Amino acid sequence: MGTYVPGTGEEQKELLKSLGVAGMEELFVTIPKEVRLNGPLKIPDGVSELQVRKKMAGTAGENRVFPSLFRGCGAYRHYIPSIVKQVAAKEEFMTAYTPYQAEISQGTLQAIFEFQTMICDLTGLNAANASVYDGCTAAAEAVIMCRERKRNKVLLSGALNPQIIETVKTYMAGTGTEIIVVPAADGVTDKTELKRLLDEKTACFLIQQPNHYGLLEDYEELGKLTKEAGAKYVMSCNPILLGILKTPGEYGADIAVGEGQSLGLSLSYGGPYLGFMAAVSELMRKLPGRIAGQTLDTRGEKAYVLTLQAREQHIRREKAASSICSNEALCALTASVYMSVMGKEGLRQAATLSMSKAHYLAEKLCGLEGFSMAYEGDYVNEFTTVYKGNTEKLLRGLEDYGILGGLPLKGEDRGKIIWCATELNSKEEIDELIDRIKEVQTHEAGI
Amino acid sequence: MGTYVPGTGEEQKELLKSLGVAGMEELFVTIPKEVRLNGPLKIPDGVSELQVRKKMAGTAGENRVFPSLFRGCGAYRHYIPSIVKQVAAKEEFMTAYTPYQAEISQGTLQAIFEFQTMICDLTGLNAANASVYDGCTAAAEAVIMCRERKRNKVLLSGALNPQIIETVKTYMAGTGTEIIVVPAADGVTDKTELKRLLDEKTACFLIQQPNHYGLLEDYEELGKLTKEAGAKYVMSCNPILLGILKTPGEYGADIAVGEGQSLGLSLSYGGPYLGFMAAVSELMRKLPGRIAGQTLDTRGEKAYVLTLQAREQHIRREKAASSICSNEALCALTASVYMSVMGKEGLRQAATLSMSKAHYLAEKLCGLEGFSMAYEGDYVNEFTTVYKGNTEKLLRGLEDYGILGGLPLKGEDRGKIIWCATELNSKEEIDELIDRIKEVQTHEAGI
Amino acid sequence: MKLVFEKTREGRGSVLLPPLDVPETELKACFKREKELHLEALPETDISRHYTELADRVYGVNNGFYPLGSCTMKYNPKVNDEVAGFSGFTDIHPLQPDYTVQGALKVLSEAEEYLGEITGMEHFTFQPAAGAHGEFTGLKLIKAYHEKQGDIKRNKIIVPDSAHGTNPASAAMAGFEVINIPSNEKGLVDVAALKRAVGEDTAGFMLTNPNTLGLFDENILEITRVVHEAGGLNYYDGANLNAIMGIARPGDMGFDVMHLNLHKTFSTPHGGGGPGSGPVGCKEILAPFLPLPRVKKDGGNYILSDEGEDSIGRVRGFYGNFLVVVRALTYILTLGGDGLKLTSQNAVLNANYLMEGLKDTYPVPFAGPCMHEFVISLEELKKETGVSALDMAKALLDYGVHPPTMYFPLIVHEAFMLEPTETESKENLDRVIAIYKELYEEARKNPEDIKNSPKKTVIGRPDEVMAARNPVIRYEFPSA
Amino acid sequence: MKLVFEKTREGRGSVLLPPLDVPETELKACFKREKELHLEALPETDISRHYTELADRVYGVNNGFYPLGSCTMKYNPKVNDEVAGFSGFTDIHPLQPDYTVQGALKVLSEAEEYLGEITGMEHFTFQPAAGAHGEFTGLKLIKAYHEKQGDIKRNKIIVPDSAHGTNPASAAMAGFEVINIPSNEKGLVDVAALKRAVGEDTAGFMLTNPNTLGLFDENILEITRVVHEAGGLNYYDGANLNAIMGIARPGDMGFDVMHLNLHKTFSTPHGGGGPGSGPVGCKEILAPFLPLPRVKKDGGNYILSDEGEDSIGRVRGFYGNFLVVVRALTYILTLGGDGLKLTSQNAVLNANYLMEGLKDTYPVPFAGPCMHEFVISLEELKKETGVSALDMAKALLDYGVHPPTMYFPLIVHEAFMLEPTETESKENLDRVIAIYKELYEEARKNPEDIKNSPKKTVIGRPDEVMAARNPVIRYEFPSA
Repeated sequence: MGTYVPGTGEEQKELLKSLGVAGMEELFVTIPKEVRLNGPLKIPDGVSELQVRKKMAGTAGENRVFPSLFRGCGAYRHYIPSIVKQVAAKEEFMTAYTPYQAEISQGTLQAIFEFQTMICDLTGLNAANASVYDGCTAAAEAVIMCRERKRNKVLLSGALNPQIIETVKTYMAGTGTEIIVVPAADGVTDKTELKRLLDEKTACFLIQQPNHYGLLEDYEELGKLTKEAGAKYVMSCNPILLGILKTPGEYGADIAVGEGQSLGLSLSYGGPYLGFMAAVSELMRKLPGRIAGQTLDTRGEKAYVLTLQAREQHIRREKAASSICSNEALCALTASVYMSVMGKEGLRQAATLSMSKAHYLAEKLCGLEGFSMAYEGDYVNEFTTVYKGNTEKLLRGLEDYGILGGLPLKGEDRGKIIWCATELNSKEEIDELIDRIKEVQTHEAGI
Repeated sequence: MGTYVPGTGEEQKELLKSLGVAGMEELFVTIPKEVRLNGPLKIPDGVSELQVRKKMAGTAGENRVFPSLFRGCGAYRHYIPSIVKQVAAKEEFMTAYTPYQAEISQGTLQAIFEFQTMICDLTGLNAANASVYDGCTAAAEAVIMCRERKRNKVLLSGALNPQIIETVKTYMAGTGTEIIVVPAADGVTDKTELKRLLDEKTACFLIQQPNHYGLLEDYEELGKLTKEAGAKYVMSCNPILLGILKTPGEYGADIAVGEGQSLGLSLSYGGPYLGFMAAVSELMRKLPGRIAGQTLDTRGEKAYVLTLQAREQHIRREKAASSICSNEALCALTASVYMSVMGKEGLRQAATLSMSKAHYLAEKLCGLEGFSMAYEGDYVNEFTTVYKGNTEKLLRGLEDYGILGGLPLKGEDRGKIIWCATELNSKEEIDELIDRIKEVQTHEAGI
Repeated sequence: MKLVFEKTREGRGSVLLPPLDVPETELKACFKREKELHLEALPETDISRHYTELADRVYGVNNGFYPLGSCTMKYNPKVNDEVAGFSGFTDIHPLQPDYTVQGALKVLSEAEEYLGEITGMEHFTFQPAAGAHGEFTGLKLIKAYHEKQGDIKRNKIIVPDSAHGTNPASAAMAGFEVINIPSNEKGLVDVAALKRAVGEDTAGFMLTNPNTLGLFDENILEITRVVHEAGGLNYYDGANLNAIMGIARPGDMGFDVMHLNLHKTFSTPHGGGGPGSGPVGCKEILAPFLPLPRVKKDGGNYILSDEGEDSIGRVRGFYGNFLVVVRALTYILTLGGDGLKLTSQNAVLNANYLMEGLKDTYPVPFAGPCMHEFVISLEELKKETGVSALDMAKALLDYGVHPPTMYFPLIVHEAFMLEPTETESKENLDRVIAIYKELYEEARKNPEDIKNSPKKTVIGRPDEVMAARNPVIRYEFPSA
Repeated sequence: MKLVFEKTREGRGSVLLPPLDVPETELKACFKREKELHLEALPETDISRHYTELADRVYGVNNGFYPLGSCTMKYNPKVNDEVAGFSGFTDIHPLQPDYTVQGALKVLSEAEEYLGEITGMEHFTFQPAAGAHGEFTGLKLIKAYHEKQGDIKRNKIIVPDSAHGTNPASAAMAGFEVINIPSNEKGLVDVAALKRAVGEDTAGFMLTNPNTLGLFDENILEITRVVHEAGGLNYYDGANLNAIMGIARPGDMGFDVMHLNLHKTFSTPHGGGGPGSGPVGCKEILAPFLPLPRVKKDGGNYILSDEGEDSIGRVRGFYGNFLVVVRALTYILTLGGDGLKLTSQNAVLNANYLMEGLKDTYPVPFAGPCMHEFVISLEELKKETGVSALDMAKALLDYGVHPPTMYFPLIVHEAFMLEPTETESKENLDRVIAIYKELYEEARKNPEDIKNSPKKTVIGRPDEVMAARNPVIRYEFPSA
């Protein structure tokens, strides 16, 4: 049995003795007998570090890591510079708690302040928080920020990542807020429908840049319509692409949110990830979660603290803006290091490479038998194709070559595949994908 | 092209300008034109971090990592606790130089002082240094320590790891020292021969515990003979096994050396490894390399410094005990962490597990067709078998199953294999080895 | 120290990405960002130094004693981090087909099984990313349950006044009205008040047990029965589970749903604020409402199942903070059943030893053997010397130990809530006791000195009022 | 702080290894250790804290400016460490068959090729584990060469007085007699003195170039010619190669053999003292004498060849500090030919900029454009104020920057030898210049203050004399 208790045996006895207690059981006398466990827990006996590492290595080995990957839809395999992982692994950052004691937590606090600044710079807005759980919950929190007594209708673009829609729905269920999904047409939000649905009861409209299908929408016009109805305009963005795309700030958005995983975090089967949130200054006090602020210390020197805590659960309890307490601080730090290493040029390069590779991939794919683009609009790093053959067989066939193809859609979108490319997909890899698709197609035709 | 130069382009120009220099070339005017390179270096163009990581990952992939390994002979795959790697990777330890400035290097210095203490405790001797290059050079340095004006003959046991013999020979070549290898008989040093060779000109006798063939020798008696001739007794030891074996100190050795790789360092195709050296107090000032010592600072507090520097090259130049300057400090730190995590119980456990597995393996092997023990003596974690079949085919066959068998010997020892087991070889793994050998034998017989 | 933005200039940086190897695609002007980014890259040397400097200004468990009550700042084992770094875990896409991620699904499935055994709950979801997120999810389950029964009038959640702030906040977020009830003179739930509070509108009752005073509620069975009889469900805030693993199980105490904090009880690092993981466990009756997808076994294979029409839906993208679950599972497998029990025993033993060592100097308002944590009051000290709990906390900083949770629970004045955890040795506890005693003497002799602390930290006390009144929450780049 | 031994007690520790799964073997009593080990295991919490505390007491390149002359303390890129950590490199046994380690042999072969191109040498061995080890190896080659020629009277190595201490020490170790020759008034080799020194007994001449004053010897071709004409060979100490990569090559200057310090020029971390790597390069005439085994190409495959009857033999186990070579190769591939040249250019540019910034305050005894490093003299300051170079170095510690190499080369009194390297930015250099100037003023105003420095470090100046007179080089465990 492994243990992290320093003193077993003799030492335990010493401690018990100094407490005047005969045995461990006596320490638990306040627990009613009826609820005390009689037997041992039915959990395998503990093992040595060597054994547990071996077992878990075996479990990890039961997962297939695809050397070549063309799938995104909310989780992206971008290049992670070596120094990013190395800095984020520093024990001090790893093993600290939330920076309640500012004097011995200036490192964490300054890092949050820097992260907030970077998110503001990326989004073109002026107030950001220290992070929330992930991109989906960031969207839900943004919707909560927008609710007003007289505005309890929330419009969601039908071209949002479905997980965002689902999460917002769960968050708002039973709170008296009406959630309406504005249908998509040709892969983008139907403007006419949006116009029809917007009214004086609308709290906000939430849209994605680029959207679930990879398309860029008419954010200018959609924002105008939303603002005209007096509703808040919320954009969910891909942070790396904000290196080149027009910002929520420029589009007049009130709030920008997004999934920060691309900024130096590994895929990790979905988590830990990083929800980021930024808003116009007027909404600063409505932001949920931790916010670091600058101030002065008793010596007159610059210092950082957690601030605007009056919004938070430990002060306001049931009247708090959100119940969030732990967030994704270490992921935010990781993203900060990533952005410091990349800088604006690096972000631009990552975005441009991803875009160019995606376009090359799309062109090559559409040169193949049975493939065509699902939609006509502009796209960046992701796009959707229609495939006339059997998508399942196609993708399984590619997996045998170590390639994870795009994401096959279900239901009415059956036959569509959302593809993604990043700077990690070399031309060679894309060309190989194309060759393999041909092989799979030939093979299938042959049988 | 990658670069770690912070300011290229504009900044370079600024600096040049402030120096009143027109271009880089002007900085190199003192280099005679005749020796200046005219063209670029014929080295592939530099690449991005992403590309170099990919290339090197490819190169690493061209090496075969054997999940199951039964080879030792100077490099051992022991279990490395997670915390060992984590501590040794700390940037401060990694990126510092030799602790010339004691005030800002107390961490390094104290770590060396602790390492020296641990090596003394392990070997039963009283003076250790901060490390030398590896086990072979440690042996060579020990021989140098023993040389005296009237004693210029060095005896080496014929059952030493051949690399030690070769290294000592290279070190001593041309220094007027005679190196004689005392032949081995039945896998151990021939006592009669040793007795014959020992005389008043003998500086030292060097022996290994356990020896190259895995055998324990009669260290008591060999030491007695050596001391009777007035020569120094030097033992090269396996540090993990010193957790259970009688120590050089107990055997009356003057110097103990060894390869410290087992103490938490990975195999790494042979390096970096760790040479350790300990000696009786009287020989302290003859030890080569760095030594950390305890002293007091101006505030009257305990402090650590590099000491006894009068032995060293930067003071004594050509009269120095050795030219060693850089040693294997980070490896010594790693070994210290390993020993702190393991403690005496852990070392004993590692030694005992290795020994028991080796004996189990030997028993199973000798139950197979064609296998027998090469020697009769006592062994610990390594032993030698004789195989009547084709050793090369046997080992190749095992490799196909992901098993690296023992080391086949060459020359007159052809047909012999030196096997090794550690705590990482589970019973299951050993049983599988045995089954696979049978399969290979059957297969071979079939053809 | 300077901000990262103040340490560089244009044109710096590393070459990380390869040149373009396909034709370049130009973004249409109308989609292009016009406002230039300010973010400048730093050269690696300076990044390395910047974050080393920041790390030097952070105090983590590896720096020393960290008895932050209710936060369970135990040692974070390195093997867990190493395992969570295996490529087989970090390099898999969350939308890979199930048959290519059997290992990942096994992790979730095994963790569900073992946490079920530890808590007495029958099902677990790992979607919640932190404790408060777990509370929110659990409360949504309660809501869905009552609605499914057609019992739509149940819209109130009862919460004791000693509860963590997240409890009422999560209840409100989940769309409930919050009813606070006071504690009794022993610091426990006032059962009479509870009885008065429950009724036809009671959706559920939330309890942290052992509570924030470190006390196990002796009336636990009566409490859960009262709530059940009124038609409500019982929610267990598992933040303090470190006291009772292998000793008692919320599932056996009448609780229907609960959350755990893997970053507390199960030793995963807190990262200076997160990532956490707040899995929610529940009894069979609530299982139909759990978030989707769920891991199921289909013959010998694991699958992610989307089936469950009564599900509350999704509370987060994908499946939660997966790598945190990997760490927690590694921890559970290392310790085994007996090891988990030993952990709780020693957590309680250490807390009692520390309390015993301090109680003659610092009054313990609610005495008796404590569980994993306890509360001392500095009220007397303040009356005598004017030195507050805050002052004492700041003075502790100069001794190189982390202060306890302060001013909580609210029912104790000038409170210090201490939770040493099981990973501290006797010597460490003895050293801390000595420091606290010395500090007490100091406070009586030189109160002004204490009020002016800390002195040895990199900053003095920051002006929090200034920060809140005139919030500066981002750096303003100098205009070009 | 306490030693690790003072922080634990018997019976502590972690469970790292599995129980025995085969029959236990008992060691015979006569082989058993009788003297009990003292080493006690620490629990992980305490190990983590102990080494964190030690790390806090170490200053590395990541902590700040580190201009240790001739040590080339440049930034250590993280990608190199990451690559060196690949399982394909760390988990291979040095005695695996060649066909299973083609990647490792490729690393050695490519590194040999590129270092050859950089230096103008034709062959390299990676067996030497550090610079001094390389010197020793290179000198052995020279010895073997002369012996092979039957030229056995050549037993002298000529070394300038500005040489690193390792040069004469290595020469002596290799069995040579050392002849020191003085520098001329420009700080360069006194060619006339060299001419007088060479003769029939000259085995070789060792030169560090650029020398420790940071000067490239303008007479380099004459020097090597003089030695060659006398029948000797020329050895190049490559410690200062960082100044001339892509600009000039020792092989083109008449040198026959040299070593490199991968842990200096090629950015591998020095680890607080090692591991280094000191590969030795040579011209074809010396190739037969190189240590064995050597990496060769056999068709499309790499092999380790043991052939070479004239080899000096082995200077270390296996093939050298392999993972250091992996790092260096990664560095070379990252930079490419042009990047290496840019590196040297900026190393020289930074040194000149720093020298220019300091020279009005601190005299530069041997002026002119320097290479990668330069020497300033504090002799005047000492005469005026009594403040020595040592005092100034200690005062620098309080400014948080690492002092330069002191009192070396010996030909300059109160010397400071500064090597900023190419990885420092202009701002860092400007900051350092400001600090040095401020310190100079301080020394003139308050010399006693400087003499009492450092004040902010964790210890004051240690008593080195006490340490050497009464050496305490191990902890004495209290007897049980």
